[in-house]
Amino acid sequence: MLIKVLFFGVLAEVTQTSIKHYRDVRSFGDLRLRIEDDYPEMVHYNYRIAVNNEIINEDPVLNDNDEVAFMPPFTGG
Amino acid sequence: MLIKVLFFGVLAEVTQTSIKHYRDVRSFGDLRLRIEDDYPEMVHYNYRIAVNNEIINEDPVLNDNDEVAFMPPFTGG
Amino acid sequence: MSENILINGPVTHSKISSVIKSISNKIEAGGHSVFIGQVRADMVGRKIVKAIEYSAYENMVKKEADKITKMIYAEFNDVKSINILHSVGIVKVGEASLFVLVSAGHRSHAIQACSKLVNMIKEKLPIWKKEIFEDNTHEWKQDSFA
Amino acid sequence: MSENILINGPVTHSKISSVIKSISNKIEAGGHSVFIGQVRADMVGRKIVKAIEYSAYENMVKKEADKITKMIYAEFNDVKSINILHSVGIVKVGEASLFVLVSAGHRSHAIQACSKLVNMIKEKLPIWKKEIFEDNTHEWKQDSFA
Repeated sequence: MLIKVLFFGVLAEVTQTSIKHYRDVRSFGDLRLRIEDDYPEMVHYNYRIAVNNEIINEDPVLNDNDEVAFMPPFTGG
Repeated sequence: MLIKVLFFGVLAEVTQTSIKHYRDVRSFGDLRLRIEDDYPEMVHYNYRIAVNNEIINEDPVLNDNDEVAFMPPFTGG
Repeated sequence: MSENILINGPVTHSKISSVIKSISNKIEAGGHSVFIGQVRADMVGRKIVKAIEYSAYENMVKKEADKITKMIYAEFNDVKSINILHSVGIVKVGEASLFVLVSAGHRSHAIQACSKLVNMIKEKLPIWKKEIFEDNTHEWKQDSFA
Repeated sequence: MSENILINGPVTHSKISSVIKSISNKIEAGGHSVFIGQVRADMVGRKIVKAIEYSAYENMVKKEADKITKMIYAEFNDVKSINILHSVGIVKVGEASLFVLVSAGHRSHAIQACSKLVNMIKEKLPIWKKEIFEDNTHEWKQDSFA
């Protein structure tokens, strides 16, 4: 699967990027491991996942071309 | 005692006046009787009394030159 | 707060704007809660309200407004400033008759204090409204004492 | 509400004024409750905040804002209209980053609905703030999940 990954808030600073594409992703677990491999600091942060703009509380089932967002706690207002 | 009487809201309409002076007032009870004599409709209305800008919940003790306000329920805002 | 809160006629947009412009000077404030009361095109029986005429016991309004703002400052020590404007005289449908602004360090205090203040204004200020209908008859609002 | 609530830079006084001007068209509304969130000159340790930089997941903000406004309309059937503006990008101390206006038939509904909406905006909208200090260092606000 091709997965578009978005990083927000402090995570965009940790990864030094806000958008990154991962190819041949097998599952969300696989995606997370590859991200943590690329950015080991990620494990220290608290975040939620949204897939295609919807928050998913368990490990999501991914489909080709999904957009997966890594979101620290919201601090708007 | 000389007492300055103010009528507000619907009471100013009932009495057709907003300020009236009463001379030789002996007590609040005396004042009220004289007002009800002048404006018999007053007895049908619900009101509170303020003496010199302070609400008084019992029959007030009046002094010469006091300002006594007859106030229907407040409906500001 | 020693200035008079009563103004003749409606609380206009330009008055509201000029008060709201002043909030940027309050750099220690994080939240501003505003309430605007407006004359509604109410139906009373078969009649439609076209305006409200407000009258007030002006000296007592000043005294009571002073008391209630002091109570709010005492209860909410995070509140930085309070502004109140209330109309006397004619206010037409769609025009504002009440403007309240409470600025505080934190949002929850601004919101709670403003809500409480609006209720106290309605309960404590000696102000009366007369509804004027489209056929030019009128009726005094007859709320009972709280 | 299909329009975007996000605007670049501060929510200016002229934007606020133009929204507030529109309330007089709502003749069935009796109360308008407004909340304005402003950047505060906070001390964080020994540093003083001079600005906040907001970033947002824009598509999701639209979707979530739509959901929460629908929830407010469903819970408060007296609410007539809702306006929300939120900054992205740099907002300096004393400038506003959030504007919320809820108009309702009656004051208590306007006030309750606005208060609830402000809380939902903070909880539900994917927006992040970075505090920028006077020495140009910065720090991400680290609230935890509600």
